[in-house]
Order: sequence, then C-alpha cells, then structure tokens
Amino acid sequence: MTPLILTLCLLASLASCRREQRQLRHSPQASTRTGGIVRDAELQPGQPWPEVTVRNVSEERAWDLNEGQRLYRAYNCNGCHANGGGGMGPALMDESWIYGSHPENIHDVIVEGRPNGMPSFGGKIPDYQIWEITAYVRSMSGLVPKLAATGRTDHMQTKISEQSKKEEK
Amino acid sequence: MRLVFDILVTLAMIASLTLYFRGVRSTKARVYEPIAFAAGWLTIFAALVGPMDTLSDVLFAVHMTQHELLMIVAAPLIVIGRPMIYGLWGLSPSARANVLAITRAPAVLKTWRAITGPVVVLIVHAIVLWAWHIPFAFEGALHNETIHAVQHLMFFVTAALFWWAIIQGRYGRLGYGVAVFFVFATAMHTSILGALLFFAHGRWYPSYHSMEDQQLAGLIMWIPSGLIFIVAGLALFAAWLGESERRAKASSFTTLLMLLLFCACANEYRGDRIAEARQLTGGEPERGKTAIQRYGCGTCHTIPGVPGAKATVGPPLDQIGVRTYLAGHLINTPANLMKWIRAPQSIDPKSAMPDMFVTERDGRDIAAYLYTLK
Amino acid sequence: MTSSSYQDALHPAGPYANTIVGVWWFYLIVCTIVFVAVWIALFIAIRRARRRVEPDTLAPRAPRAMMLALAATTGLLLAMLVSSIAGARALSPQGKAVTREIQVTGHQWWWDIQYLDERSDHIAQTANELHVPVGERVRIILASSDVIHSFWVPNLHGKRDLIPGQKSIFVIQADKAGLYRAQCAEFCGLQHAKMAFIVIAEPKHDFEQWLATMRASAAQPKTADEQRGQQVFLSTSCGMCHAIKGTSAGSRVGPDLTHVGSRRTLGAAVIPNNRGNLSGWIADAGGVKPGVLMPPNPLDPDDLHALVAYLESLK
Amino acid sequence: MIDLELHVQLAETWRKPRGLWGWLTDNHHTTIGMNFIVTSFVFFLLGGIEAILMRTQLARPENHFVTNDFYNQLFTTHGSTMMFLFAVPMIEGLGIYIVPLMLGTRQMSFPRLNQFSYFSYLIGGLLLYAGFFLNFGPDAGWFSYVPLSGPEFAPGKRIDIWAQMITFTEIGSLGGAVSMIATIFKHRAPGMSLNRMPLFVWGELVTSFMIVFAMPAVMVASSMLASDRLIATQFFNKAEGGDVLLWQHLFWFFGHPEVYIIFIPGTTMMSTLVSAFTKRPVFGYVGMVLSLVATAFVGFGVWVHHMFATGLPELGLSFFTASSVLITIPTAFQVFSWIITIFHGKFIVRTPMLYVLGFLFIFVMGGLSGVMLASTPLDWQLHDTFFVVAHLHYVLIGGMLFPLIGALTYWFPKFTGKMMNETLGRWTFAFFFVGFNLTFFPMHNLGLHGMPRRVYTYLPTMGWNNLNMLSTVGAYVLGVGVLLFMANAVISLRSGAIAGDNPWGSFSLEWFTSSPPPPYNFLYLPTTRDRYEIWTMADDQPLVTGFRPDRREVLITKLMDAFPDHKIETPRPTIWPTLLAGATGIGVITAIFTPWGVPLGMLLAGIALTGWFWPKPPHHELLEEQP
Amino acid sequence: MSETAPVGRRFVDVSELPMFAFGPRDPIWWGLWLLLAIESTMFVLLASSYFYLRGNESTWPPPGVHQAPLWLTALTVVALLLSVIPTWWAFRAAIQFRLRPIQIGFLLGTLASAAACVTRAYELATIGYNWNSHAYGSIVWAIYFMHTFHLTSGTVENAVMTVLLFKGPVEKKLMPDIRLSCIYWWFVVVSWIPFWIVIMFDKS
Repeated sequence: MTPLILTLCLLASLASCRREQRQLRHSPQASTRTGGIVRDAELQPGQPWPEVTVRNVSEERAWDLNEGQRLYRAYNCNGCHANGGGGMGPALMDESWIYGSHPENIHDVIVEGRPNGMPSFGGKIPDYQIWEITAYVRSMSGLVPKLAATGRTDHMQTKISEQSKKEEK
Repeated sequence: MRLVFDILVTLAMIASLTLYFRGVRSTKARVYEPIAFAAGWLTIFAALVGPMDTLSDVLFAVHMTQHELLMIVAAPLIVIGRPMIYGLWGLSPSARANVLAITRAPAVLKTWRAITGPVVVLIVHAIVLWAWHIPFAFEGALHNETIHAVQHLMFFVTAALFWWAIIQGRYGRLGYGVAVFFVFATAMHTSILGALLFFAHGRWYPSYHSMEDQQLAGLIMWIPSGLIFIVAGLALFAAWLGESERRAKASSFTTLLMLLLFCACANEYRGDRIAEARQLTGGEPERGKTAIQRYGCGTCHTIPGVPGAKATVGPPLDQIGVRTYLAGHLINTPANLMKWIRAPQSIDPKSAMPDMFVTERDGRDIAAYLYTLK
Repeated sequence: MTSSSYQDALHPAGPYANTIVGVWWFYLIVCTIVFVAVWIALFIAIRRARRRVEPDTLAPRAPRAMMLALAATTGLLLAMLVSSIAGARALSPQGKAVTREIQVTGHQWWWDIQYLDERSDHIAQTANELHVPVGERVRIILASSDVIHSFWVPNLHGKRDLIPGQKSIFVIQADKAGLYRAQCAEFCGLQHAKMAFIVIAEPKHDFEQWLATMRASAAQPKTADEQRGQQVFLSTSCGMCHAIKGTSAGSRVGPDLTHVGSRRTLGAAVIPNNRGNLSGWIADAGGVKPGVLMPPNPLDPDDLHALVAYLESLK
Repeated sequence: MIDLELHVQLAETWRKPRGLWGWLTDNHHTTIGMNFIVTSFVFFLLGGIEAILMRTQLARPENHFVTNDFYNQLFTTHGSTMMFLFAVPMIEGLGIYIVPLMLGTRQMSFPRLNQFSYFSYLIGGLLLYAGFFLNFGPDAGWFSYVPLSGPEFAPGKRIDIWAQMITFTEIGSLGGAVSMIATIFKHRAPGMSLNRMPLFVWGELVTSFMIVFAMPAVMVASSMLASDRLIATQFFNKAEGGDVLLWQHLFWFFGHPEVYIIFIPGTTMMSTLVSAFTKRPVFGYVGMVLSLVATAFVGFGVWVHHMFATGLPELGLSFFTASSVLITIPTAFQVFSWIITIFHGKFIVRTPMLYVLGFLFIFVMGGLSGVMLASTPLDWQLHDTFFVVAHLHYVLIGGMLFPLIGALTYWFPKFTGKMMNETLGRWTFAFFFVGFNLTFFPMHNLGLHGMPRRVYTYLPTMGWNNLNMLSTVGAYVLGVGVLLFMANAVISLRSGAIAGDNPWGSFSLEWFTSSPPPPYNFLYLPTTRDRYEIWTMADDQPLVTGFRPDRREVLITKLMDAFPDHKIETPRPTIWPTLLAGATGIGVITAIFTPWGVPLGMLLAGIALTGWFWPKPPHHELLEEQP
Repeated sequence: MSETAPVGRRFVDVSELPMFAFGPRDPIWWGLWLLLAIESTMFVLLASSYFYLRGNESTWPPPGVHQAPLWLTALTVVALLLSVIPTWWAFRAAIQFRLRPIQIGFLLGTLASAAACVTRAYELATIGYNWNSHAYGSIVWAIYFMHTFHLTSGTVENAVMTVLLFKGPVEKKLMPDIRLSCIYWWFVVVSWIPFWIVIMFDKS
C-alpha cells in the first residue's frame, strides 16, 4: 500500500512542481539581465518583429503571477492601464496587442518603453520582476495556464478576476 | 396612551394573580409553585410597569434587560407555577365548566397540541425573537405603544410556551434530554443574535443613539442570558439522569422478564385484552369507561376510546397497560394503579391530580379499562 | 537595562505594562498556591491509598471536602476576575487625554510610522523606529496595508492587531527613557519573524528636536560622492519604491528614507544601521531576510559606495 | 456444546473479510475503530517529526536548518495534523472501538457511515500530506487567518489543499459523531440506564454532540475561504463589503469547542483509569457528568477570548473574561473528584496510573495558565507568544495525550490479547514526562520574555538562546519517549504476556468478553444493573438470547432505561461507502482546480449512493395492501 | 432458527421483538435528526454571516442588485408548500401500513418537488448579480447553493422512494424510512421560508 501511495505522490510531483515553485531569493543576474532577446535598436523599420518565442517560466508559477499582480500596482501600472481595462494607456485585458502578445514582446515594451507615453522601465525594475509583470499582464487576457492564474485581490473589484465566471462582461 | 397600557397591564396582572391564588387555595399545590408564580409575576410587573419601562425608551440595554426578564426569568417561573391548572381551579365551577368546554373542543385541542409540539415551540420562539429584532419591526414597537405591547406579549407568550413544553410537557412526548437540547439550541441562537448586536458596526435602531448602549444590550442577551440557559440546561440534565435511574430501577429483572414475556404473548385481539384486564383487576372495563366520563378524567388526560378525553393537563394515558411506572415512581401493578386513582395524594403529596373520592368499585373498573389500553 | 530585556513583558517601562505585570504577579501567586495545594492533597491521598489493602466505602466527609474545595476555587477565581477587570479598566484608552497621535501602518514586513499633525506639511514620516516622549501619553492609530499584523511593545503595553480595512486606537506611555524592541505578534507570512521595530523613549526636549528633524526635507548632498549617490538613487530602481522628501523620489511602496541615516536599525530592526550592513542590505536584502520584497540590486561598486554615502548623510 | 455451536455460527455470520479487500469493505466497529487509531497514530508521528524539525530549527538563533518558507509549512501542517488528523480521529476511533463493547452490543448504529467517515478522513489526511511532500503544504498557520490565507496573499494551491482537507476530515468527524450518538442512545445493554453508563461513554457522547454543533462552523468557514480563493467570492474582502474578522468568528466558534472536544474524552479516560486502578467508583458520578455537559455548554460561548487583541468593543471584555473562567469550576470538580477517589481507594502503581499522575501535574498547570490567558490584560501581553504555545500544549498534551497513552496501555490487552511491558512502560512514561516538561515549561518564560510564536528564527541578542536550546533538547527526549512507546507496542505484540479476559480486574463491559473480542463481541449480550457492572455482577445475572445467528442482528433498547425494544439487522461488509468516500474525494480534490469538481463529485457520489442503497432481496415481513 | 439459551443461566429472550420501530425508538430517526441538526447549524451560521456582513454596509443590499422576479421565487415557495400535503398523507399512511396513499403521496410529492427544482433553476438563472460581485452576492449565492443542494438531493430521494414503492415488493421495515424521508423533505421546505423572506424583503 505504502509504496503505491509513494509512487503516486512522486508521479503527481512531476506534474505539479513548477506551478507551486516559489523563488524567494533572486540572483543578482536575474535582476539585471534584460530579457531573452537583445536587440540593437529600439525601433526597426520594415516588417514587424519576427515572432521569437521565449518561455517565460513566471507564467507557470502561481507565486510569480501573484508577485506580478502586486508589482503591477506597486509600480503604478494601473495608473495608466487601470486594472487591465485601460485608461490613459491601452487596455490589457482585451484581445488586441499593439506590439505583440508574446512574453518577449511585452517584456520589451516594459523595458524599452513605447511612444505616446509608455516609459522605459529598463534598469529601474529588476528583470525578474519584469517577467513577473509580463506574466501577470498576459494572465489578464487568459493567456497563461489557468491553474496558476492569480485570484481576486482584496481591493475594490474593477475587473473580473482571472478565475471567475467570464460571461459577466 | 402609555398610561392606558400601564393601567391595562396592571389590571390584567392583578386579575391573573387573584385567579391563580384562588385556584391555589382550592387545590393542593406544591409549595414552590405559588412561590415561583409570584416571583415570575413580580418580575413581569417590575419589567413592564415602573422605571424600567420608562428607561427602556431611552436605553437599549434596559430595554433588552426588560425583554430578557420577560423571556427567560418570568416565563419559566410562571410556567413552574402551573398557571393553567390553578387558574382553572380559581374560576367558579360554572365558569370552569365553560372554559373546559371550550378548551376541550377538538379544534382548540388540536391547535394547542400543534403549537406546543416540541419542535414547533422551538422554531416559533426563535422566529418571534429574531423577527422582532428586525429594525423596522423594533422601531415600530418603539414608536407605537400598541405594537410595543404586542411585541412584549409575543415574547412572553412564545417563551412561556417554550418553557412549558420543556418543563411541564415532560411526561408527554418530551423527555428531559430533548429539553436539554432545546435549551441549548435556544441559548445558541439567542447568543448569536446578541453577538451580532454586539459586533455590529453600526446602530441597528435609530431611536437608540449610543453605540455602547447597543453593545451592552447585545452582551446582556449573550452572556448573562446564556448563563441562565446553562443553569436551566444543567438542571434539566440532572433531572434527565434522575428520571432514567428511576425508570431503570423499576425494571428489576423479574419485571423485565415478565414484561418481555408479556410482550411476546400479548396478542392483538381486544377480546383477550379485556379478559386479561378483568383478570388483573377484577373490574369491568366497560363500566370503567363510563366511570371515567363521570369523574371527568378526560378534563386532564387524553384517554383513547373515551369521547372528549383529549386534554393535555396531565399525561396521556394511552398504552398505560404497558408502562413501567405510574406517577413517575410507582411500579405499574393493578393494586398501585387503583390506589393512585383513588387517593393520589397518599402516593405523591405534591401531585396535581386531585382526590376525586372514587369508590372502590369504580376504581377497580377504571383500572380495568385502563389496562385494556396497550 | 540589559539587551536581553529590551523586549520583555516582565520589565515594564510604563504605567500600562506595569498594570499588566501587577495582574500577572497576582495571578502567578494565586495559581502557584492552587497548584501546590492540589498536589499536597494528591500526595496525602496517595499516601493514604498506598497503605490500604482494600478500597474503603465512601466517607461522609467527601462531599463536604468537595464543597469546600469548590468554594475555595470560586473565591479565588472571583479574586482573579476582580483584579483582571480592574486591570482592564486601567488600561482602557477611553477618556484619556493624549499629547500626540501617531499612525502606525503595518506592511509585509516593516512598519510605516507617521507623526500626525493638523498641517499636512508638518507630518513627519519615518519607518521602523518609533520615538516617544517620556512620561506622556501617546495615541497610536493602527492600520494595515495588507494582512493582519500585531503591534506589540512588551515593555510598554500588551498587543493590538492591525487589521486591514479598520483602524484601531491604542494608547501607550513610557516612563523610563530607553530603547525598547517591538515585534509583530500576529503571523503575517514569510518574514513574520523579522518584522520588528524599536521604540525610543526620550526626554521631551530630545523628542521635540528629533521630531523637528524628521519634519524637515532631506539634507542636500554635499560631497561629490553623495551627489553621485543621489544620482544613483534617482536613476536606478531605488526610487521605484522609496521616497526621499525633497527629491523626485516619492513612492510609498517601501519605507520612507528621508532620514534613513539617523536610524539605528535596518530591515525592520533586524540589523544595526552601519555602513557595512547598509551596503549589504542594498545589494542583497534577501540574504538577510529571505522573502523580503526588496529585490537584489547589483550596482556598480562605485555607485554602491556613493549611494551608501548619500543615504548615510540623510540624518 | 451449544455454546460452541453458537460460536461457530456467529463467527461465520460476523466474519471479518481479510486483506486489502477486507480493509476496504469491512465495517465492523472494531475494524473501523482500529483503522482510525492506527491511522491517526501515524499522523501523530508525522506531526511529531514536524515538531522535532521545528525545534531543531529553533535550537539556536539565526539557524539555517530549514528555510522560513518550509518552517511556515511545518508549523501549519503540524497544527493541522495534530488537531484534525490526530486528536479528533483518535478520540473517535477509540470510541468506535471501545464504546460498543462498553455498551454490550455487537455493532454500532451506522456501520457504513463509520466506514465512509474513516475513508473520508483518510483521503483528507493523504491530501494534506500529498501537498506537504510535493512542496505545496499550507503555510498560513492552523487557523489560516485571512487575508494572509486569502487569494491575494497566498497564491498557488497551498491553502486550497488545507481548506479542502478541513472539509473532508470534518465530514469524517461528523459522520463518526452521528453514529456514536445513535449507538450510545440506542444500543446499550438491557438495564444500562443513562446514568449507569461508564463515564468514558459520557465523554464520547458529549464530545460527539459538540462535534455536531461545532464542526459545521469550520466547514462553512473553510468553504467560504475556498470559494474566495477559487471562484472569487468576496466574503473576506473588506473593499467589497466582506469582513476579515468574520473568518475569525467562524473559525473560533469551532476552534474553542474543538479544544473541549479533544480534552473531554481525555478526562473521562482519566476517570476510567482512576477507577480501575483504585478499585473504587469515581466520586460524584452525576457531578462528573454534569461537569462534562457544563464544559460543553460553556465552550460554545467563549470563542471571543481568542480575539481580545483585535480591538473588540471594550465593553465586552470583562464579560468574556468572566464567562471564560467559568470553565474552571466544572474542571476543578473533576480534578477534586479524582483526588477524593484516590484518597478512598487503593493505589495500584501500574503504567496507566503514572499517566494519571502525569495528567494531574500537567493539565492542572495548563488549566491555570488558561485562567491567566482568559484575563484580558494578561492576554494582551501573552497572546500569540510562546506562552500560548506552552499553555496549549500543556492543556492538549496534558489533557489528551497523557490520558490517551495511559488508556492505550490500559486497553492494549483488549486490542491484542497481550499485556504491554511494564518496565518499558515506566521508562516510556519517564521520557514522556521529563521530555514534555523540558520542552514546554521554558516556553512560558520565552513568551513572557517577549518571544512571539510562529517565528522561524530569532536574533542572538534577544536572550532566548538557552531556553530555546533546553526546549529543543526536551523535544528530543519526548521523541525518544514516543519511540519507546512504539517499541513497547511492537515487542509486546510479539512476545507480551497473555492477558486473559480481564487482566486489570476492571469494571466495565468491554472486559466481559475475551481479549481481543471475537468478531461478534459477545456470545450472549450481557445485561447490567450497575455503573461498575463487573465488580457488582451477580452470579445469576441474566444474559440476552434470541438473536438469529445467521443474521447480523443487534438489540435496540430504549433511550432512558435501556429496556429491550426491538432488533435491527446491521449490514454485512460492503465496498460502497468506501467508493462514496472516494467519489467525494475526487469531487473535492478536483474542485481545487476547477469548479466543475463539485458537479463531478456529486455525480460520482450519486452513483456510489445508488450502489449503497440498491434494494436487496427482501427477507423481512412484507407490506400487504389492506383492503 | 435462533440462538438458544445457555444452560444454567437466566436469560432474557428477545427473539419475539419486532425488527423495526417508528420515531425515537429507531436509531435512524436519531441519525436523521442529527443530520438535520448539523444542516440547521450550517444554515444558522450562514444566516449569522449574512447579518454580520449586513452591518458593514450602509445600504443593503448594495446598489445595483436585482433579485430574481418575486413571482418566480414565490412560485418555488408555493411548489414547496404544496409538496407538504401529499407527503403528509404518506407520512400518516406509513404508520398505518397502507401502501396506496404512500405511493400516491410520494408520486405527487416528487412532482411538486421537481417543479420546485425547475423554478429554482429559473430563479438562479435570473439573479441579477454574481457571487463575485460583492459580499452580499457571495453570501446570498452561498445560501442559494446550500439550499439548492438540499432541494436537489431531497427531490432525488423522493423520486427514488417513489420508484421503490411502485416497483415493490415493499417491506414493512421500510415504513419508518418513509416517515424519515418526509421529515427530511419538510426540513428542505421549512428551511427555505426564512431565507426567502430575508433575500426578497430585507432592504435598507
């Protein structure tokens, strides 16, 4: 009986480990490194960016997503984007993405800033936090694994929580 | 308006007191019964007339104390005093007969049974208690004397019914164990209401201005009242244990064996039962039935087969043939039953059952009839 | 005062803690007597029982002994109850005039402290260091920005929870000048163990002087090093969370650093404030407090030294 | 010869299935009771290991034995384990095993409900430990205060696991309690009126009633928490009209009675042991019963004293202090009763009696520190410090674990037919007693000297170093005591002295049959006429006969006087309750990940219930339509 | 075929005792009432939470709350109340061992309870707020959930009983269970009334 249970536990651990992982101490490298793709220029003529997919591990970790949510408020992202509904800045919970919806696109937008008001946060926010915010931003439009998504916050609810009934729009 | 109510209350109370003590004089009451009644009566008087009532318009805590006095001090005390029996005896014989005629009407009896049913009293009292604390209702009572009077009446009456069911209804459907449970359940919901008042962030009733006042009112409902409930619950619990011991003592094993044999042999035919009853008592069941009507047993007891015998003053006598005890402590033998019918006070001086001067022959016949009830 | 008694309920330094300690000793004495009495009774019982071969029938004295014991218990309980209620009454903040109002807000895992004033520009803001004048009643207004914390200065008073969404009022008073340590007493997450602050009770004069300093804006950097430090502060991530009055840094996410150089401790009273600790804290706060919300800051060494110099200059 | 024949027939009718299948299907109360006892003991060991790890971490200041994150999981899992997976199930299991024997019956009222309860509890426990071993053990403390345990500050599935574990084990406790109450009311041997029941039975009865009224509160609370986290309800979100303190009210409305749920049976184990080893009835039977009932009653009204520091309206504090210290009086009555009983009895020094003395030392001290904590001023200073940790361990270990180990030693021959080794037993006690006091006494001082509870480390300058080290050493000594107890159990099981039917010469009916009891418990059911039946039993005391040996018939007696009333047929082994527990388990665990778990669980449970209640071929009297 | 007495002892022979009993004599009666006690405690705690949360708000229910239409909710209540009548017949007939009224009572009772389920489903679909809208929504939905759970399981139980009764053969032993089913169903009915009143009419 016991070996059976143990085996089951081990198997389950393979499936669950990442979502519950909590990185409580971050290396200095994670604070400085600026993203998966290093580019030469901020603006590039011609075709849009090639879609290079970067795996943002923060998207798979509930803790990181929750940190993203906290930082989103702490760094005053909601000042312009509100709670994802948009205001001075564009809405983040709808389907349209001006600069692409992939993690590296969003990451780059945060690092580099964009015309018409989006400041550059590169060097101001540690890189790992940018990835966390990226993950959270993507979670607002349901682009991350649902099981890891953040819960509702203990604040006024100005948007529908990631995990709640969606048809109430 | 207030004065009118004060006068009305006072008059009603004096009337009730007079009636009760007339009744007490004309029957043999246990010592503590009139005392309890008088104490309960005084509590009501203190709560409804005088400074407490005046203060209750200004101070919620006093108002709460007033309600608690009515519900958990006065009501049980009055119930212990058995107002219905003595009140009845306090009436003139003709009035008594009239009242009895009314109360013995099947509709009245049915209603009475329904509203004093164990679960019903619990729920009704709870509903009344909670419903009156709805701000709209409570405020209404504060601003209108009539509504206020209705509120107090409902508090008192449902509480009295509650206590009646658990204290006096014991030989009927309720054992003390259930009583303990009901006291516990009522203590729980009352204290939850008190706690809600105490923890409320705002004032429930605009007429009372102070937050502390409301908190104190909640506390009074919660803790001192809870204590009274605990004491009542423990007393009932002790009574439960005692009753269980009394019941068990009688079933010494000879009786136990006899009864089991009895159960096994007794068959369904009434003819056999009648023969058996005759054999046990030497009386005549059919004559017993008419004797029962003649002596008025049905005024207090529910007796199957006897027309109109549906009362709940005393214990119901159905299946008395298979009971272990009579009068709580007397082993159920024909001799004991006859003795009990003929001279109850010789067995239990505190019994409310009156001595009706039943003749020897009638006693035998009544016993015979009762023993056909299985 | 030894360093080991600066967070200690048995070394009261003010009237409230004193009241509590009074109740405590009374309770302790009564409880000790009860405990000893129970064991003496038990000892006698065992000695008697050991000598016996067969159990005896119930002695008529037993119920009386029980009644006596219960009566004694009730009496002692009443005595303790009276002392407790009297103590609670003495501790009540109601109707007590105070000289000052301080708002303490709990954050995961540090304390934001504001000295309230009618004039908004007179509000002094600091963190993890509470100064109070000796011999004066101070009203503390407690709030929380995230989870439940608990404000507890054992040498001055009992504890009071900081509950999100509600403000509670607490009055403390220190009679002896000195330094007392306070610690969060309600489990609040990863760094609950290292969420402390210090209370400094000082004579009124010193206190007023200190408060005046606190109200002022930050000192301007004087040396080149300090100037470069300020530059670093404003251009890197520091300003995203911290505020320094008089500069463009105004974020309220982390503790206010306007007078950080004058503080005795860092990281919510976890390490003493000195150059070495400050540098290490900036570089990698998580090394001292794993789970802390302040990220590691791998600054260029020169930048780091300049930053430390600047922060130390903020007296 | 007739006896032998009857034995063969009954043994066939009541045969317990063996092996894994037997474990899954058997519903006899001795099997279920033993399952509960063994499982909860395993959880006790796990909780103990967590405690040792925590003490190791705290042995020195700024220790790096475990991380803070893991430490938080440790103390949360430790508390939850000891409260929900050890104490209550152990008490229920012991009751399920012993109470029917004490009552002189062959089976409990609802055997399948018991079976369902056990497997619910097991699944709940496994769920918690699956989470713990997979690095998502809950980390918000065993009372999981919101908002720390809420959706914003506790991301991931850690707290969901905790909340669902609570729901699950509470279903188990409630089922066991219902079954226990019905059994005690209706299954007593003829003649065992209510006030002739052994006190242990009273303890189980009162505790079961408390479970019925207290556990729903924590189920409501944990469901609210889970739905706040999973479907974004707003029960505890102040900004949307919720309330943080609502959680504390609901939780402590359960949490305080929970303490009495745990220690009331402990006190009645004490009464049992005191009687058995002084050879005389406990003084003041009615008073003892009333004490239990009074404790239970009052226990529901004092939950607020856990919240003195939350800034409640000041007006109420004295009221709450007063009502809290009320508990002292019934408890004091019990303590005095035992002393009076010892005074008038013999004093037989056997291992269980040592635990009685240990209880009196530790529990009295714990009770007194409880009186201190009920005082508002002292509570403000002592609340949430190590003083509270010391107090609650003095009360719970003193009040429940010491009597329990004594009672397990006392009933070990009943379970196994072998005696436990006396010498080892005394050594065990010595390690327990010394280890316990060494561990927890210094914590009083630590609390007074300002050490808050639930800290994973402390600074070296705080002056707490020596006391903490002492406490850690004590924890290891206590751990050795537990190991000794287990060793003793294993050794005694293999080569202990044969016990015989009634090795202690004790009084209640569980000793009226062989040890261990046959699957049908009693060849002929006994009748009783006294509280201390075996001591006063007449030679010609009647027995009960007349059951069909080919069916599992059980006698039902009347509530008050235990007069034989009717018989019922109890079910044979069946898999369905286990499957129902599994179905509920699937539903509840799936609900952690998707709300669809709820309908899924209901569907599966519906299937299992259909199997459970599928009509069997009728073999009782049929109803015929009357003309 | 029953146990015989051991030689040389007195005995109590229970072989003639019946195999079932009604009311408090029956252990399952206790089981049911204890279950009801548990469920009532839950309902009471939910109600207490409702009133506790009520104290936090100045307007209650919060602005913008639209309840299900009153007539629809009243329809549920009416269906529930109507179901009491046939179940009452069954309840009475059970102790008299008369099969036909029990069958009819349960058939009609099941129909009424199924009707209540249907209207309840419409009710839930028309509630104009969500459980995540605010604490009011959360607690009211919780109450709805708890009661609907009991409503459904009560209806299923009624239906199963009806099937068993019509399918036969029916043992006499089933009669106490019939009465207990009725009691449970009445609990489902009665427990809803106060909540219905509170949800529909509690406004400030």
